[in-house]
Amino acid sequence: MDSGNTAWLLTASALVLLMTPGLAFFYGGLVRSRNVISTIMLSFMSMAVVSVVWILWGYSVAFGDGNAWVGDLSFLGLRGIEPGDDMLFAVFQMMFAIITPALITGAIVERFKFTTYLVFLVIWITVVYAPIAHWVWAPNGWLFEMGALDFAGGTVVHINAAVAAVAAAILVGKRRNPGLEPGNLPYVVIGAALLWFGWFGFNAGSGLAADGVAVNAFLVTNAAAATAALTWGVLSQIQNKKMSAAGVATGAVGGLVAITPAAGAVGVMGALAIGLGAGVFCYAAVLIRPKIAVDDSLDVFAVHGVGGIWGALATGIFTVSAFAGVPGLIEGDVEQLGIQAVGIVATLAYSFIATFIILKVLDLIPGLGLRVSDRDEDVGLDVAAHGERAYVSDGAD
Amino acid sequence: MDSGNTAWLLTASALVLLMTPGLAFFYGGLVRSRNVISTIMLSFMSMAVVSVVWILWGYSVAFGDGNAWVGDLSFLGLRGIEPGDDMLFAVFQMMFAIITPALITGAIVERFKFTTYLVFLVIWITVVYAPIAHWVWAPNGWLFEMGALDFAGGTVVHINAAVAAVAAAILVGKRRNPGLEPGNLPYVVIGAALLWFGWFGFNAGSGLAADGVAVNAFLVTNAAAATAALTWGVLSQIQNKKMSAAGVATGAVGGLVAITPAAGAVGVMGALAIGLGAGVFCYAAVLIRPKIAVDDSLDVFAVHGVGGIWGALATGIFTVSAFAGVPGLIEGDVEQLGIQAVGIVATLAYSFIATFIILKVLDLIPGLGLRVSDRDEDVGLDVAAHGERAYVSDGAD
Amino acid sequence: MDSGNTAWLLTASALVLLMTPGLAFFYGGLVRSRNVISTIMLSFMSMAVVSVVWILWGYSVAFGDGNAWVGDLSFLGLRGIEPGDDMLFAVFQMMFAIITPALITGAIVERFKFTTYLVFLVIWITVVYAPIAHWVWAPNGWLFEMGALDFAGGTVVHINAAVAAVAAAILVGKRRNPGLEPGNLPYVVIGAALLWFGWFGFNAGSGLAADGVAVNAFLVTNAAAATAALTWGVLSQIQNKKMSAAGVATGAVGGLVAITPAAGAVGVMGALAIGLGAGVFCYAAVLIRPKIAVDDSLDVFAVHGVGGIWGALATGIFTVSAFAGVPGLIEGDVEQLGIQAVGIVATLAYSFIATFIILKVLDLIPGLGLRVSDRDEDVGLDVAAHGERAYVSDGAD
Amino acid sequence: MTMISIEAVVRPERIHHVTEALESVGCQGFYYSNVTGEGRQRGVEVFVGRGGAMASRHSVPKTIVRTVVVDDMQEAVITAIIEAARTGDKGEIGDGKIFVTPVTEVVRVRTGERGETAV
Amino acid sequence: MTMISIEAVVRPERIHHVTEALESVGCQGFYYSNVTGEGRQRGVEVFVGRGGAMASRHSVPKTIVRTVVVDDMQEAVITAIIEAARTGDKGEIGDGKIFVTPVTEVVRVRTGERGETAV
Amino acid sequence: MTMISIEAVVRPERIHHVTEALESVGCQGFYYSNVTGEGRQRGVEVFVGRGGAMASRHSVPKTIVRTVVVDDMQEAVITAIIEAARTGDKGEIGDGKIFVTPVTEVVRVRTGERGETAV
Ligand SMILES: Nc1ncnc2c1ncn2[C@@H]1O[C@H](COP(=O)(O)OP(=O)(O)O)[C@@H](O)[C@H]1O
Ligand SMILES: Nc1ncnc2c1ncn2[C@@H]1O[C@H](COP(=O)(O)OP(=O)(O)O)[C@@H](O)[C@H]1O
Ligand SMILES: Nc1ncnc2c1ncn2[C@@H]1O[C@H](COP(=O)(O)OP(=O)(O)O)[C@@H](O)[C@H]1O
Repeated sequence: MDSGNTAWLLTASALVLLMTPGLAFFYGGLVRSRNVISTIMLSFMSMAVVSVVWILWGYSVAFGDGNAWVGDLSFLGLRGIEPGDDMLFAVFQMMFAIITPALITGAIVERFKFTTYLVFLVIWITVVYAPIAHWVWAPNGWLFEMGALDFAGGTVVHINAAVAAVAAAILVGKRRNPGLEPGNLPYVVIGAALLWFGWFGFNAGSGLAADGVAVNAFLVTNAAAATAALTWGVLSQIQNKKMSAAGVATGAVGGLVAITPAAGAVGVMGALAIGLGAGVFCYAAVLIRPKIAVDDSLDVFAVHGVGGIWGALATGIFTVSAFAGVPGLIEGDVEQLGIQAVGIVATLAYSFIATFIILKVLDLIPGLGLRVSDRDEDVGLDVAAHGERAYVSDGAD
Repeated sequence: MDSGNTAWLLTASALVLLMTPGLAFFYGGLVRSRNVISTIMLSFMSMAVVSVVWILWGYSVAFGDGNAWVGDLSFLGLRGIEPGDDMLFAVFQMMFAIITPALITGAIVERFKFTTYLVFLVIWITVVYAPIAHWVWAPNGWLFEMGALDFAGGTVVHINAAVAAVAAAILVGKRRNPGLEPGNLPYVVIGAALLWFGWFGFNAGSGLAADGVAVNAFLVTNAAAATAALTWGVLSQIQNKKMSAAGVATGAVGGLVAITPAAGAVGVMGALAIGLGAGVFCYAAVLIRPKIAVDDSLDVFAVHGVGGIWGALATGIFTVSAFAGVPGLIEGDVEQLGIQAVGIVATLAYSFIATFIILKVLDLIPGLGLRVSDRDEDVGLDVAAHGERAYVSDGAD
Repeated sequence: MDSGNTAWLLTASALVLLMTPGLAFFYGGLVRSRNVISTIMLSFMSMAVVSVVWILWGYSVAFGDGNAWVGDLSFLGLRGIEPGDDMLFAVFQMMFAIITPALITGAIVERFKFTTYLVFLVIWITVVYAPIAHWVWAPNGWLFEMGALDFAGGTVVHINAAVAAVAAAILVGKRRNPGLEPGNLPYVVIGAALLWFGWFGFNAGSGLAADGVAVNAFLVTNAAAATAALTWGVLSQIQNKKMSAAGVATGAVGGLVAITPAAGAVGVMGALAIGLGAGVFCYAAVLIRPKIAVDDSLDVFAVHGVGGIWGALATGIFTVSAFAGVPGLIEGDVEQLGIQAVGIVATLAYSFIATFIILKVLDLIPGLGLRVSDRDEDVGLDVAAHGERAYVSDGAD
Repeated sequence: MTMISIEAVVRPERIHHVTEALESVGCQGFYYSNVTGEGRQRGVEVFVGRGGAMASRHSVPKTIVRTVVVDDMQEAVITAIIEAARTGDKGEIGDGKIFVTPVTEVVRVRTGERGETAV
Repeated sequence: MTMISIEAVVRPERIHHVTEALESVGCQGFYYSNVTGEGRQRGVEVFVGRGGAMASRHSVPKTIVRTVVVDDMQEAVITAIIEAARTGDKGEIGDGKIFVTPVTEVVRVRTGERGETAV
Repeated sequence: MTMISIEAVVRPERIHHVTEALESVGCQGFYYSNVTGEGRQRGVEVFVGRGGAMASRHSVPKTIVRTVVVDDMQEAVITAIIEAARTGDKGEIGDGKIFVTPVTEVVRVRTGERGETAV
């Protein structure tokens, strides 16, 4: 083990872990105030549940030898993973597994049944996340072998979570009383800030070393986040004569999503282009979403799906041989773009279908079910599911 | 100095420093809203006061050569500590000294006199914390020589703070009007998240290198936190049909406490067991506490005491020769468990008695005293002791 | 590239980036609640705008070869900066460029026109920040060649921002209805905590290596922050019989500001002295400010100006040959103090005049202008400029 | 014709139904605010402290809504509020109360108009 | 028998005493809410801005509590509130006020009951 | 002499003007509180959700202020409030309303004084 690389990967792992509470506040700030605790808990519990699943079998299903489609059970309980680079990799990857299902929850806030969600977490990590991670990142995964580029998880994390979010939103149905405005905008901003901060670990850690690749990934990550935030802000100002803070924060996240698969493959100019695209496409998607019948409440698909797909394609466009070893469209080669498209389609299809089936089954199991009662939804899930109120400041505080 | 180790220890020091504001918000969110600032300040001022004390004489009392019981004054003002590994160690250790008395404050919120607390900080670090740190971590400390295992401060930090908290709660007496529910639950969660994040520095930094020990410590830290959070959540759901966010956050902290002494000595399966135990024992302790006459308001002993004792014993149970060089109970050796028990009892006894005497004396000194007036307590300490209100949003904002 | 140094610089860059959201909350908590979003956005948008400017031309203007006064355009778009130490330097420096104009915004909150501010950002970074950075940090900068010591940006960042803040406050005029108390004090504290945390990257990263210099810088940073916070708290307690949390947080920031130029040049005793001075001087300045006609609303000059000037002079006083290679006043040499004074005066003069001219021009351009309408100011900029409310918790939430 | 103030204490989750009902029955204006109420509904179960145990909280969040109308709208407004605020067909404990009080004068700030036309 | 509304402005830290007193005197229901008040009490000293200096804040946090009762409970309720809200034996400036206003109708949302039985 | 309660719904940004006006006209005390109001002012444009689009929010933040005074101060108080609360010379929709209601008794908690002297 090189101590410098180890130092960076430990740091990066901590940074990625922090993204999940960041997401909890980002989402928590967007819902109405009677659901802020329940929304935060959807993310926070992923830290608790997925960590355990990952250690017990998740890592093995994802990175065990297995075949082109799925790992095997050789690393159950992290058996045989010595405290060295392998264990560090398992730890770093654990943080990715934690945040991915947390991303989904943006689509189901304010009405999904909490206990069912916990069961869903266990199954989804096992049946959806781990296999797709295997496809893309395991040396014998079929997408890896095909040459799909996904430096830090554009398909595995973002497209995957986004399309699962759509499946979940369809099955759980619309909210009865969606709030008009975000309930706590400072939470949205601090959440976005923690995501931005943590994303440096996410992307610049994904090269597994403290080297030039990491430095470039760090730079392009910041560049894309900034550009997308700025783009969104400008579009918002032009269209509405006001600049939404929630919009700028969302733009930043969209840019971070889009640069994720590309962070090891593009230069800083490519990053600006990717950020610009992310700002425009995610903005448009968020505008269109309310016109669609599916209540993807916090626009998971509009940001992580659209941003993720754009990023995966953009990786095929802007990748430069000097970085990723393969030429992209701007170097005149269309092949990589095609490979990227295969990765996108496969992830979209598998994740949507598998998630749909899992939730359909959970809906039918007595005692589970996807949706809270109308009464609980009206009262708000903070009290109904968690027995708590976010802020208590009346005379009885 | 190895640059990689230095990089990690610098990072770890920053992470541990961040735990104190994390704790400030964790505690601040648990009190009623008229005391949130005063509660935050109890922790925050530890950063100010203890840093100075540590530099001037605290480090020397703890890590000066001295004898088996206490250091000497050879490093006063960090004299002779060159900017290298020694200074890095002094910095890293400073962050531990900062958070330990801050932990105590959970027992005395909403009624302790702030100025007296500042004096207490100075004395307690000198008379209680530094000696115990010397016993356990100085090469000639008597517990160190006896072979007590305390990787990152289960006894020095947690048991120590917890029993001091009990002494303080006894002497300051019960609150007049304890609130029913936490005043700001999102603060509790963000506090817990920052603690979890910072704890990677706390535990994975305690090996003082970016190596396999650090990687293992990082993994087991996350594993125990997650398991304990999950355990608490499940117990809470079973007993009350609702899953308390404050409970899950507390469970995570309990797991982090319990793994602290063990982080360099156990494997990931041991960590799951330790986390499970922490979840169960801390949950039970928090349930029992209200039945006890001592108003340890925010359950410092139930979490840091019970979790710390369990962790210290569990270190004797689950330690594996491969990591710590000594066998634990699971490897058939009962001796380490006995040594751990000695460390626990010595810390409990010394810290309780010494803290009790310090506070008793402070109570008698004219102009000091432990408790605010009834009127100040009723009005809330934010206004009474700090001249401030946490949130101002009436027409006059 | 040394992997350990790289690991630390990546971490430090992330830490410095986090300071800007930290500042956003620090400032956001100090304004009245109808302007919290707009205040946060002033800082947050600096991340978006300055990142892009820095990549496109800012870095080149600051660190391109050029002459003694300004860089050239050789690094436009970071052309020719390979993913190695140079790129890492560009990234690290980018974070400094981001936070500097954000600091200015404390003087113009609650009434400055947001769109004009965005234009101002672009111009100010180019015309004011980049040249001053060149003077001080480029190997051929005139202040660098003169031997001015500014380890981490006392002049470039703090004095520069502070005097620009005064110019901006003069031109934009006073607030119509300044609030009496901070609107959200916990935000002030969490902001200060994130600043403190991030400042470890700011200062201990500025030696560009994970070595003894970094360790010393880390230690003195913490020492000065703690001492200044404590000093402020004690002064506040003596004068008012209450200890202001906003004051203690401000004290910490003042100490961090003051140690910034000195972090690579002084020992821990010097740091305590610098922190003490920062506490006293900034406290006095904040007391005096309301008596001055300029509405530097959040005391940018009182903290960053006074603290920065004190720090720059203190560097000339307390620098020890062992660290910085040059003797300070305490080693009997007055020369360095004189050089420091030149740096201060040059920065004060240039930044004030240039900022004044820039804003004067922006004020005259039709469609821009510095100040919002009276109506918008009364209603609050959150709704007027951003179409958002920070907290929504009425029945319509 | 005299004017009256009609104030209702309702469940927070019903406030939208109530305001819609008020609009549809022709109320010119109203305002609402969150309060804490105690009545026959003996509170809700909430977690205390660190979430080890639950306790019953006597007081519950309620929303008050107030509208000033002319006398002869009293019955229409009351009926509208009842329909919008009641839980289910039979109602549940905690559904709230309506209080009617006399108003002797109403002034529109903008125009200075008085009485009925100002309502 | 007519009905009245009794509203009291009290110190926030006394609200629990007041609500207990109301319960013990037989009030069927009430609600309370935080407000900002100004009266003879000339405010509190608070830190301004970054905490360099203090200023006197005219307005102070108060809590209002309101209960609607039948006429003949007026004196009992007033006495109960005074006892619970007063600071010490002699009271202090800022202890608050009680306002009694007529109520012409009370309706229970749940049942539609009117008048006294609905209180 | 009888006592009355004067309650005004005003724009939050005018509350300071209003409280100053009340003081200058000789009001002994008052309190105010933030509420959400709906009237002729058809709301404000706000961003919804993640800030892609704006929607009109019917309800707008308002502040209510209430003071209890003796009868013969009615006109002075109303005039003072109108002047302080009105936007510009002509006023704008949303400037608010004033409601006057009878008060039958006032009690000062501190002293137990009743009626006019307690106001
Ligand atoms: N006499 C009263 N005066 C003021 N508020 C009341 C009164 N009675 C009830 N309320 C308010 O109405 C709410 C609902 O009353 P409750 O007695 O629970 O309902 P119900 O009449 O349906 O049994 C209470 O929480 C309280 O805030
Ligand atoms: N005439 C009034 N109308 C409305 N509220 C009042 C009136 N007088 C006092 N109050 C309220 O009661 C609170 C206490 O009044 P204050 O004059 O300070 O107490 P005291 O009557 O004991 O001297 C004030 O803060 C104010 O909110
Ligand atoms: N009849 C009413 N009863 C209660 N509140 C009212 C009434 N009419 C108006 N209001 C309050 O006054 C505010 C201003 O009223 P609005 O109709 O917008 O102003 P204007 O009278 O100037 O047109 C509203 O938001 C509402 O809260």
